[in-house]
Amino acid sequence: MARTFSRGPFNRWAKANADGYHNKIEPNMLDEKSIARAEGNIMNDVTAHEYTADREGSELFPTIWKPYTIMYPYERLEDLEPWLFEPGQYNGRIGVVWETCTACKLCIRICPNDCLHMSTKLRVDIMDLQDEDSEHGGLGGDLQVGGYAALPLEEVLAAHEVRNPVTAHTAPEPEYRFGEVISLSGKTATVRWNDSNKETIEYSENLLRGDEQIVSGMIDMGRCMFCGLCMEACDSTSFFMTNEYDGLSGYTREDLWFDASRTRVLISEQQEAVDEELALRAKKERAKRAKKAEKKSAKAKKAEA
Amino acid sequence: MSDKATGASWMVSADQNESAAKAAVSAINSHFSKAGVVASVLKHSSGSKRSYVSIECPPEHWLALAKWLRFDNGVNHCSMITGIHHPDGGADKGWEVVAHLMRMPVKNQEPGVAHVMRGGELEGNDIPMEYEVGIILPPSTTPTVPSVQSVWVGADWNEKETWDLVGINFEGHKDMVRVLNPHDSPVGFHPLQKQHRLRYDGFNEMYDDAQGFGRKPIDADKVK
Amino acid sequence: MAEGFVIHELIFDGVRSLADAALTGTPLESYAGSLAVITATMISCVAILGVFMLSMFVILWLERKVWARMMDRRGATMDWRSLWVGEQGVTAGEWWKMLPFGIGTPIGALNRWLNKVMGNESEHATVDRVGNRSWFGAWWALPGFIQNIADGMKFLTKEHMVPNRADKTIFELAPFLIVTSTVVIIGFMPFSAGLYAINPELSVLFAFAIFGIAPIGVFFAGWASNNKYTLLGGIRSAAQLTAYEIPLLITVLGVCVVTGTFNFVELGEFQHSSGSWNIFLMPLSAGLFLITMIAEVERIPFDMPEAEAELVEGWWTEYGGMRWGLLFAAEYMRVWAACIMFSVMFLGGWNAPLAGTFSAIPVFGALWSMPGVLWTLLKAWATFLIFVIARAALHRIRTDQILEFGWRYLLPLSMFQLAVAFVLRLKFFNAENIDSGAAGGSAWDGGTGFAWTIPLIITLVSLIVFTVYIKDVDKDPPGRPYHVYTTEPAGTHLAGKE
Amino acid sequence: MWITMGPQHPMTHGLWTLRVKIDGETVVDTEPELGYIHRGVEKICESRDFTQITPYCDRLCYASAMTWAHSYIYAAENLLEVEVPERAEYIRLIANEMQRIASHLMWLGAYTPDTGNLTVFVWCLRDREMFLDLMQELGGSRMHYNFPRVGGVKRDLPIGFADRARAKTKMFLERMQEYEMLLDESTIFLIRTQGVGYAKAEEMVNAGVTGPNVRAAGVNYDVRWAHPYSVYDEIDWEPSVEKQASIKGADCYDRYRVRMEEMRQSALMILDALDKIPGGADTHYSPGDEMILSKAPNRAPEGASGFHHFEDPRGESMFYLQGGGEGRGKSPYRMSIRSPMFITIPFVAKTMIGYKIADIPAIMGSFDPCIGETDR
Repeated sequence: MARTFSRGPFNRWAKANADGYHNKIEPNMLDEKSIARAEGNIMNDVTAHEYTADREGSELFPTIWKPYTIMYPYERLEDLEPWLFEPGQYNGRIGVVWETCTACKLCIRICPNDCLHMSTKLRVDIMDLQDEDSEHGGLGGDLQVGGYAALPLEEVLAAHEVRNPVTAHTAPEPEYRFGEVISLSGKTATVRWNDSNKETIEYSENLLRGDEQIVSGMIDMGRCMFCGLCMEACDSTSFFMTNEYDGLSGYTREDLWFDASRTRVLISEQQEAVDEELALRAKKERAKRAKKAEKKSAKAKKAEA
Repeated sequence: MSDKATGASWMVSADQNESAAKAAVSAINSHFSKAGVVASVLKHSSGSKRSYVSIECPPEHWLALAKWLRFDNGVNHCSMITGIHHPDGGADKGWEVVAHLMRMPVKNQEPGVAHVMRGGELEGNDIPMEYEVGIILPPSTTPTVPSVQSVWVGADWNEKETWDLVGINFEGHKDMVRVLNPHDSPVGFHPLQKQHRLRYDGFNEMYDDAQGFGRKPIDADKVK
Repeated sequence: MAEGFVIHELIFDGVRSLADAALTGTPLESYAGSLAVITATMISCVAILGVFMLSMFVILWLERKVWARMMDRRGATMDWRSLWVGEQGVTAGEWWKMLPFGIGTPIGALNRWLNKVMGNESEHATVDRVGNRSWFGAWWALPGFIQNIADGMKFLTKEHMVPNRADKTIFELAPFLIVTSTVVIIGFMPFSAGLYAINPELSVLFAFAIFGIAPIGVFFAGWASNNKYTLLGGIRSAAQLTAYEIPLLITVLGVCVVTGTFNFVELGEFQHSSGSWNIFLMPLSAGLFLITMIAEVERIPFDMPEAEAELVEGWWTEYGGMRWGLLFAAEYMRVWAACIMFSVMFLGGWNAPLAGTFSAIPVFGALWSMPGVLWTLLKAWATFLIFVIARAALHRIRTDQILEFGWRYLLPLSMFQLAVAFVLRLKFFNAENIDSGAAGGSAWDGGTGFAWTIPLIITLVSLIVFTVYIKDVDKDPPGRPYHVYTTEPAGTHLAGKE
Repeated sequence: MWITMGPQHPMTHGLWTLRVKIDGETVVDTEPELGYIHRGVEKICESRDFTQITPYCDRLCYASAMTWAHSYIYAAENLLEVEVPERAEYIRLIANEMQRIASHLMWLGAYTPDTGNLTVFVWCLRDREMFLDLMQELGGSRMHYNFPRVGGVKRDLPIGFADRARAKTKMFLERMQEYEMLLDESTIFLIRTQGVGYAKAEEMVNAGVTGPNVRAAGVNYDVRWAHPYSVYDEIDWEPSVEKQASIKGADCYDRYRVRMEEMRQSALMILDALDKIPGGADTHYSPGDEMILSKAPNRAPEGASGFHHFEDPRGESMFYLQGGGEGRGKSPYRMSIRSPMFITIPFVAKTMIGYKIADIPAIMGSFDPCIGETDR
């Protein structure tokens, strides 16, 4: 049968059909590295592979190219192209630093197919959990009437010193005793404790400020489409899309409801993000206190005048 | 961007586009002004801000206008025909049919020749142009417009889809069938009408009914 | 050449002497001869089947590897190492300890040694962590080799389903018809001058007669599955196999004419004693044989009966489990039988090339004159690579095109080749120079003393013609070939009313 | 005899049914059935605001998510009257052309198994992976990127993106010649694709078929120059066109050739845009910077409407948006999608009449069907 196409050198199509329209522009290589890559000269060097589409040689037969197939899960793409999997750039498993979440629920509002759900709980502000001598220590804000107060339970705290959260299989015991602040009078505060519903009078310096803070976010991974809008909506740095893309499967839909424990990003892993966030909050708090102080001074001046 | 061989620009320039739109509008107005057809030049409000022809057409003249556009004005491509339901649009606007047409300088080619058009060199009816035809229908349970299936073959399945989803009848359309909805959908069920809410609207997937058993679309028994 | 050890004779003599020793003086004495023949035949059948099956695993492995490599990917990843390397260093369990009487102890020792020499250290941290079972291992460990065994296990464990309203009897019969007719061919395959099950005088005719039974089974399968796709596939395969049986048989006839025998063993021996392989005498015939064989075994580009693009899996569609596995095995057995036939009929079979020259070299010569069965297998495996390359490089031909190609091109060419064979045998064959010594004869010297005169001329001429045809270019393409378009509108088409 | 190809069939490239009436091996009548994966995207988007719609538009077509999201975004910008910074336009152009290459590679990889060869399939997916990786750097996901935003893009070109993009694009330009060696040189591929599936340019345009399928028939009509919408007028490129083979129109081989030519043009566009991008391809502006994202209103007044013709890898796609929906205009009152394949598939089904059964996949595949966008 008739041969419709001429044969020629390697890019014979470009040469044989250069009829003034097709393929006038030969692919022109700009930099040497690309030329070498495209022509495959460096493929024999097993250390020079960059992309998944590369072919690889081997030490035994350097001239025989093997295809570079990544044998997941024994090999992973992160090893080859790590720049693809930076957390925050890659839309992976949703991870939240619950410690710094302010429950503004912007992420819930932006989620296209509402798969985010949150519930709040009484907690001690993380700023107060810092040591006094640390950078942002004790900036958690002071007690307010109608607000909540927390009394640290020393023995539980001591037990938590030795508790290993990674290996522990039981939920931690409550570390604080929460109650509503009825009235504040100088050094003391009247608190109605939630557990016993009795009112006692405590010294303010023993008390920490309690907040109604977000603790549990249920995320229906079965509905999540990993669009990353929640990550962008979060105006603090608490909401991440981590770079984990496996372990997101389950046998039932309930398996795909990720609660806080499965979406938690440990502070130790995201330390700098958390520090950033804490610095942000500390700045706000300092500004607030400075304003209050100057207001007070202004009031004092007015009193003098 | 211009052709390396001839130096002519590949792109249709804004002036060509503007003049072609003006010409098309004046032609339409001169032909159909008595029939109540109002054509005007509008501009895309972003990007390269090109002009397009926007036409307001009463439904009874739609077929005549379509034939004239197709056979006298070279509008050879029916891009999209869609319908909109305006339940609270007032006394005279219950439904709306929007047709997007395009004029393409496309000719049948003899074999072995590539017809390379350079946009900068096109003139007259060869200049590509976008048409947007809006047809306002009064409120009714059976909104009806004439079908242009006979004018553009491409309008066939567009009208099928519009009837299937919005429920606008195209009279004169042959073998009108459901294309996207199941064939056994209840008669008169057209999901894009506004009385149909989204399925599971206000339904808390996560806590009320996990596996989705026992869910009923809240518009199960609602038809037009 | 003198075959080193004639296994067939060994078996027969051994069994005969055993039978005589055992049966002398018993009432069965007069039957000793026939009993010995029966027993020896069964023994050699088992031996041949073993050689055939074991060597067939190699072609499955070759196909996986070479095909995948041409597609620029890794092939099957199940490795010998899968037996002992598991994730996190945990192996599949020390299964050898379950074996009774501690006979598994050496396996455990072997396992530990292999783990030591072929462990899973890797430059990737993650790979090192989990223990990369997909690692290819050392090249000599035949990576991916036991994938076929694993697949066979999978087929065995799958449920066997017969479609509702299918003709159950025929549906069950078809695979076994295909498989048995294929296995019988093996009996006629000589792996060497002395290694065959039976060697009738007309073994070529027998083999190809049985080769033609399988299409009937294919058509049975297509019809009995009660499925439109399988029906179409059965019809297609009936048409295709018929269209390609005839050129195949005529080609084989040409070979038999040149060699003057219908017997495989004599075919192989002749190519040595006459001094030239048949592929140099009849290159066109070799090409025709390969093409028609690819069509016979329904591989790409001629796998139209199970064209998975339009007919889901053709006549295989309804089969599952081990029935499908049997069909699969039968397909590859036919391929393997075709490869062995090619090596015996065209590549000199078990005869070492240039035996006279190379065997004289002291050490290398001993290696060169290794047992003929190895030469046969090497040549057959090399032949199979052609099948694999064709599968990787070519597309599927359409129905009308495949039939047109068969009837319009292959049949006349095979007829022409038959005429050429007659001319060769009658005019240029010099029977005096037949010599079955170590150096072979020179029956094709065409009067000159040089042994390869005729084969050289024919090969060169064929190469030149082939090159000219390949390089032939017409700059302005004429009308494109193979228009198939019925101008009748739908419904008014009259060929075959429904 | 009627045989039902689909909804689960190797030919369908998706989830639809082609009922074929055959007469021996000849196709006598065809009848397509669509709607198997109709998700009702238009209805869903009537209750989503303009930012939330973008990921849904990604999922319209699993083979070319980027172009569909951009198609919506341009229409939304017409509706909301947003100006886009030029650097964002360049980034969009690069992303769109990469998606075009990836989509055409997906097409070629799906087309060669239709004609019986698996090698090109694996090669195509191998090289498609390069561009999926590049777009993953931009969008963060491998297939559904959610990259464009109303008024710009989500993220600037990452550090080192330009070098990787150049190297991969050039590697791809070289490897395209391997495909052409394997396909254009294969007589079997030629006789399978040549002379089947004729379609004329004017018939196709009248029937609503656009894009490469029309350009294969000898007309280089392209929305990118007919209604310029991005910075295509500043990039060096040539609209691809293929000389049609017969007076009966363009056949499958022409459609194959024109897509190969489009891939080459797109690759050259990427290289050119990386050189011409304002601000330089190696600088990285933080997300939300006015260089890549301009302020956009999130509400559209009632009665306002915007539409935009867009050159999808499969033809001319279009979004028609009408403002004033739920939430006082936060969401469109009506979003209507023009899918090129929805109009093309019935045309192709009629094109197949008269050919053999084995031609059905060859013809259907050559028009590059994508059912995700067809059924919406």
